[in-house]
Amino acid sequence: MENTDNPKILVFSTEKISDPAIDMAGLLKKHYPATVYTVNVPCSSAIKSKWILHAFDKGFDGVFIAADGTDCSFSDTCSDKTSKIVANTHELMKEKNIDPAKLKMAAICSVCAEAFVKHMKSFHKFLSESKGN
Amino acid sequence: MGKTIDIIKTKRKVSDSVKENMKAFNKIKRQILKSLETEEKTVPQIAQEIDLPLDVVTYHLMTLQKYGNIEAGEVDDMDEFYFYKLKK
Amino acid sequence: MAKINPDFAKEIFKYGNGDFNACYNCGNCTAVCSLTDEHNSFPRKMVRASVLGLDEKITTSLDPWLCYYCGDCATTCPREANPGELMMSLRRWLTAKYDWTGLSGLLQKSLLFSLFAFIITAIGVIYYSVYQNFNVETIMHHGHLFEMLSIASVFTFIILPNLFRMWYFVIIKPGIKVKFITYFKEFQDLLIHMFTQKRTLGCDDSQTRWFMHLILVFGYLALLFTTVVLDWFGTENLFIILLGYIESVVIFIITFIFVAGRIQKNKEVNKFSQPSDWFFVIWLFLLGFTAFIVRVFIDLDLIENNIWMYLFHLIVLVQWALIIVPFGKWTHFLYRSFAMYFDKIKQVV
Amino acid sequence: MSKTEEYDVLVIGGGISGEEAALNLADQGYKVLIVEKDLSVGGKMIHLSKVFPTLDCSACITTPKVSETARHPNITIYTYSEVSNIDKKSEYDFRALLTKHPRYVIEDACTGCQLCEEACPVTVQDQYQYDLVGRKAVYVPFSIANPRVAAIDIENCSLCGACEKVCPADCIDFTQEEEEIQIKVKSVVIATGFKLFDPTLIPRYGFGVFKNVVTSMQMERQLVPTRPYNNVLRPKDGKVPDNIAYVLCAGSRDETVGNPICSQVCCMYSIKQAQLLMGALPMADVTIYYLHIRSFGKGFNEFYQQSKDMGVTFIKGKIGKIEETENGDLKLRYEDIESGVVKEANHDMAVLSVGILANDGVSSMFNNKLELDQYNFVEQKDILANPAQTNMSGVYVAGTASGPMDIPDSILSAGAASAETSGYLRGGYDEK
Amino acid sequence: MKNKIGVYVCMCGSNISDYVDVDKVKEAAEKIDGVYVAKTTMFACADSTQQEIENDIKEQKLDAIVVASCSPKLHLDTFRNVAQRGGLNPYNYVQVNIREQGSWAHSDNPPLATEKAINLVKGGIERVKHSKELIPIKIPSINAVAVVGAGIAGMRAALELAEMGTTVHLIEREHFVGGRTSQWNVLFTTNETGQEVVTRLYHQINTHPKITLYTGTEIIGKKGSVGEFNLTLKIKPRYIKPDCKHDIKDLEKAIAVCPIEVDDEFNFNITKRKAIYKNYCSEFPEIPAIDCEACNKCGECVKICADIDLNQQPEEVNISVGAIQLSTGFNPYEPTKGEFGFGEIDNVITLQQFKRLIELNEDALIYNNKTIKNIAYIYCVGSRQIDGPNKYCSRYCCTSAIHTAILAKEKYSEINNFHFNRGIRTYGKQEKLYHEASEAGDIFLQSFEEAPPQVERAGNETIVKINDILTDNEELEVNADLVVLVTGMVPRDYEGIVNILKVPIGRDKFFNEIHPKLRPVETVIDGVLISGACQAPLNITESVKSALSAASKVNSLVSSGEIKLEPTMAVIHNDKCTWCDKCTEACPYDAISKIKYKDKEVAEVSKSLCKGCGMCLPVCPENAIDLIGYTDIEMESMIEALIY
Repeated sequence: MENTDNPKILVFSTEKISDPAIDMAGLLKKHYPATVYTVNVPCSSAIKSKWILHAFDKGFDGVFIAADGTDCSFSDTCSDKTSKIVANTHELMKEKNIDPAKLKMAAICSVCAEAFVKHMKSFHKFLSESKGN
Repeated sequence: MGKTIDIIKTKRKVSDSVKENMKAFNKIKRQILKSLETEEKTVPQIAQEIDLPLDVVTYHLMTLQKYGNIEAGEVDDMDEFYFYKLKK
Repeated sequence: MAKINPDFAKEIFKYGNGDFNACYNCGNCTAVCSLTDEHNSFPRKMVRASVLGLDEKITTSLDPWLCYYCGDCATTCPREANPGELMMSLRRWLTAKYDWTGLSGLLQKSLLFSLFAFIITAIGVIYYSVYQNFNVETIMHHGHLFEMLSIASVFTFIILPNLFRMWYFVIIKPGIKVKFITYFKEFQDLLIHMFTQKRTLGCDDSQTRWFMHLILVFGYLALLFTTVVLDWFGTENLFIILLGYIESVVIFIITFIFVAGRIQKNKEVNKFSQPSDWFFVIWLFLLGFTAFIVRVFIDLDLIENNIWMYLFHLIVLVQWALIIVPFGKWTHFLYRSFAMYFDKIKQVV
Repeated sequence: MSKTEEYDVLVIGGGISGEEAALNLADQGYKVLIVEKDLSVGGKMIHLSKVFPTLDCSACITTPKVSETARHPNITIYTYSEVSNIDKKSEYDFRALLTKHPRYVIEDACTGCQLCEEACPVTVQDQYQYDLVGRKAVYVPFSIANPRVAAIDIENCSLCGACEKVCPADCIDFTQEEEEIQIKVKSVVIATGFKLFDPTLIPRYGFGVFKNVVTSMQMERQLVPTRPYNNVLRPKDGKVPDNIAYVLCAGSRDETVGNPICSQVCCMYSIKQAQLLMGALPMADVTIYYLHIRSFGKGFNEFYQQSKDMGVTFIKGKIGKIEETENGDLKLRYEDIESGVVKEANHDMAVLSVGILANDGVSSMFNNKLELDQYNFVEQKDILANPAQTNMSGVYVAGTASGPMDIPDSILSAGAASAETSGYLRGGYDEK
Repeated sequence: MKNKIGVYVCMCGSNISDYVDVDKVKEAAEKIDGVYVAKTTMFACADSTQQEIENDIKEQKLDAIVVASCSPKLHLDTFRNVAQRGGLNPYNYVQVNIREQGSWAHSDNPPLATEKAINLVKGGIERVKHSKELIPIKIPSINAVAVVGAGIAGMRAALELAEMGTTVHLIEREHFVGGRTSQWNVLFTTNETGQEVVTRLYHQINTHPKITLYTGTEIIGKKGSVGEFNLTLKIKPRYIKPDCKHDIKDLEKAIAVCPIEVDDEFNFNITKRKAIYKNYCSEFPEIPAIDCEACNKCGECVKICADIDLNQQPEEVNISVGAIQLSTGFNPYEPTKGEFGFGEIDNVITLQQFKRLIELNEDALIYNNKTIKNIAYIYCVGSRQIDGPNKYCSRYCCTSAIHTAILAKEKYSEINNFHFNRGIRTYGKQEKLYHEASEAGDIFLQSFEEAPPQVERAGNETIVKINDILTDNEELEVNADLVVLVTGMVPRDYEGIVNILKVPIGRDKFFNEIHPKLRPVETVIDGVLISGACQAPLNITESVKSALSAASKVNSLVSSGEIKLEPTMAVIHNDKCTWCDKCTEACPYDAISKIKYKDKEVAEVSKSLCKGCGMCLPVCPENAIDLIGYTDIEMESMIEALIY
């Protein structure tokens, strides 16, 4: 059952903005790799680096943060804060010898189903290529 | 609790159409089930065998399916008709 | 490129009931019509052309003649736009259009003008008989001469040019190239349609209508032949006399049924009768009826003392020959047959 | 006759509009009685497959609303009951008489185990599957019915008593009789919904004669998970259809059948069904014969475009007549408006997209004092500013009782009815 | 740790089970430690299944449940209620989304969809194992609402809310109420004019003690959230004293003497108005206003009316409300220059301008000094665009154009109407109008969407050409004296309000509701509701319905005086906290403060201020902050479960 070549991606989505977009992708039957797993958080600037590292540690090949961007209903500082988290985590990943490119972030608005699918496809492709090497 | 059916029987009469309808249904039901005893069949095959109009067979067959007497199997080579079989 | 002319519809209203503006172009009428096929899809196209005022399209079209008004389109039209009645109106309009004299249009649009024409002809006949001192023999003799003369002249000066115009509109104007020989090859079609109207049979439930129509046509033509050629009123030949009686009875009975139908409005085709429709059936009825009575009077030797009977017949006859035949509904008989003929030719091309 | 029950609001009809209105009012603290004439609440919507334009499943939206309504402490529901008469005594005082039909099953005791159904020897057409299959004389209406309990169709019952013998809960009770209940309410919401056009009124479409001509509701049932057949099949011979035609405006926008108005939903539900059919039967062709596509609501036009992209064929032209060929296929005759030529097309199944008509008997409940419009829908007296207001103060209308509308519009209209009712009731309190 | 967990795998009819092998999912779930019951079900949300779960909880003494079904956005509350009815804490429940993010997203690959579903369910089980019993936060709510926009929807909502007992602040950006409705003359179905409807509503609003009307007012600031929004309003000066007692005639004279003329927006710029103005004579509020942008303060008007005060200054007012209802309405689509000759050919106008033109021209229809006979209406301008961004249908325009054409014909019997459309959409009872117009002789011409009609100038004439699909696609033309562009709806410029309230916007640029059927007037921002044409193109009746519907929801929300909120909030582990102050910087709500704990200083989170965004979490260098519901153990065990 376990398909080791098929990279697994963990997506952090946000309840009110990016998760509805991911739902919409399903609703519109826009397909993306089935090894994409989504975990919900209230806001993308609430993600701890610890969780991301944990995911890599346990075997995820890539982590994607579907950020609120400027749509965030909590604060307009969300984008900056999320970027900071990503930057910090990149540092920590380098320390652990994980390719920082395996952590990606992009703003996904509440109707950006198509954008999400595109991101997933290209990220998945990137990860399978790097896995092959 | 007593048998309330006896009470209503004193007040109501069963109409002839209900009786006839029941008889007809049970007859067709027996015919369809018998026809499927030997092998699984499609609606046109059953209809031809028991000599009944296609839509009558479809209606009764689907009713039998609904009540779990029979089930649908594979579709034929032309992807046109399903085979139906008795449900064990 | 065609210019839309919203005033055209108002012109068509003058030729019949005008609900057709309500059309929302669903095409139901064309689809339910049992006479339509891939080559001839009507009546919606004609409705559309009437709404938009594309009169070119109508003049060059044979569609109105191909319709026998079974009424299916009207009873099922979701907007109750009555396409069948429009086709009828267009036939009337086309009759006027083909007529080079312009009288047809005037007669059809204006009841007043029609009545005026009828009265003038009646006065003419009466004036003539006064002039002849009510001499039965002369009048009857001249009446017979008039029959022959009018047939010849109406045919030559009115009907033939009008048919020619029709041909010009439907074949030449649209630029259809027809080989000369084709006209001969398909000529039998013209005769078949003219005498049998077999196309009506394509309409649903109209066997009786077709049959009655057929009998009427033959009855009429036969009576025409019997009176004009065989000189029914003058002959002593028992066979001819009997023949004339039968023909005239057939005519007035069938037309009586037709009139009754128009009064009852029991069929879709009868719902919106125009004056020209009434004139046609009533005059045909009168023609048969008066001819019958005239011959009865002759046989009973009453005609001498009852010249008024013949005069009545003569008035009807003159009106028929000078008004209804060249300009009225009678022309449908020819235009329709020619339309079938031209349609066949077009399809062959 | 028993004592009079009192509520704040009587909601007539337990479909989506009635439920929405009732929930809104109950949430504001009013006591609401819903009277539903059918065996289950949920109205028409509960029988639909997926709904446009979001394509989420209808049951997934209705059933939670149904159970929320059923469980709400401020809401009482009488199913299988009818309002026979409403008399307005004065403002805030309506007296209504209800008739509660006997189910011959004790509602509270029935567990919906369906053993009685197994035992019943009678089979008649199942109205909840729109006659496509049979049901028994004793039956649970449908699997997601609420209440999910059995009822006996006494007209078709053979009085054999088999159900009573097998019932483990002893809940069959043939002694039940029609019950009359008097109620007193302060206000009434009419949410009686609509009825579907009966296509036998258009004989040239052959519905009822040609079995492969079905109504859109029958097709809808074929597309739901609790469908009558094991797949989408032709009712005539059980064949898998591969060329399906939709006949739009069947009974709408048609003066000759007495319904000149547009039913507002047929275009969209047909497009939706076409999309669902393409999912259920990937090889099938679907053709929609239309006059005008009315995809006017939020996201509707996009949905229409999507169906074109998926390969649904759209042909402008009303179907004039339908004929059956030997193998049960259908020949549809129409004028292809875009080419102006009359054409005939063969399809193996035709779906009549039937329209929405006003339900009967709405005004007679109010002793004919309630005004109807020219199409027999409830007249909206002040349609611009108070869209739920009828000609009787204190009586409001929700959903399709006032005219054709789709589900989102019905829900909004129910919201409006509840707001206007609430405003009216509030006025009553202020007076006291 | 929960160890008697119930797992329910929903087939969602066949939505899920068509692609995900639900039996496999159930079997996998059964094998996991702590799972006590695992079942599949046709519809988890159906009443009978809810009952079954409830019974399971009671009879089997379950301590947590997992439902694998659709998106939690649809049914989270449904099942939390089930849990509660069964006697569980509603937060010992996790919903796993195997439909939108499972069967539907991966219908192209059923085996992998099944594998993903299994892993997601595992994750859900791990998460629920560590779930805590939580109690929702209750916050007080002010029984007051701000209704933004005093068009028909806003006015109607305000009235109904006030009737239901809620205090209403009705906020209108313009100096006058009525919005678009006041610009329409005779309206379809009732034959009332828009101004009459507005007048009727205004009088009720004006006398209602619970409604405060603010005109010339915009929201410029917002603090707080549902239950208590503190809004800052900016009121533009009207330059006329509010208690103006002057005879209306004086004010009319003042208008007459004003030397400044600007385009009259009320008449869609087909006429001019003065800097001191009233749009129509019975407009409300009754006193005129001075357009501060146009006025040069020459003082002519002051000489006539002493109640005019050109020294008035903008005012700021603060109000507190429990909820906000937006009904900011629409703008007619503005055609681009050259679109069907607009702005280039002088007799091309919009439908809205035409409506005003009819109202202003009493006896004969004259435009640009020319008597109009032939009018060409071009439909779908700015809607159903092939190249442009507006893919949607504007819903009201077909009916509106036909209705206007009928009115025009009634008023000026000589005119001819030509409708160049793409398929008439007079849905519902509006079909009657279409019928009426056709019978009256209006001509309808239809084009393909890709081949719209052409408007050309030939000498002195304006020609409209179309390839009419109703006439064999033949090219037809009309010599039009007036071309009316039937322009659709676009949302009214709302940038300010969007920036302040963060209302979500859909792909059609209108405000977006949560779900068109389940929650059609609510937005993802708690306490902010939408209604009327700011949500989607709607006609008047439909706008009012949605306004009333929203009013009903608002009333249920704020009238009880208490709002329940999710207990999701940050908590500080005092032992770990070293008070570095980083979290206070990160918190956008000032919810974190310093307190003494034992012998050190630690941070503390205020329950009423924390919104549970979690922004403080990642900044803590000691990892001393957890978000309830998203604790490290919950998140990490779930992530771990997803991978195996």
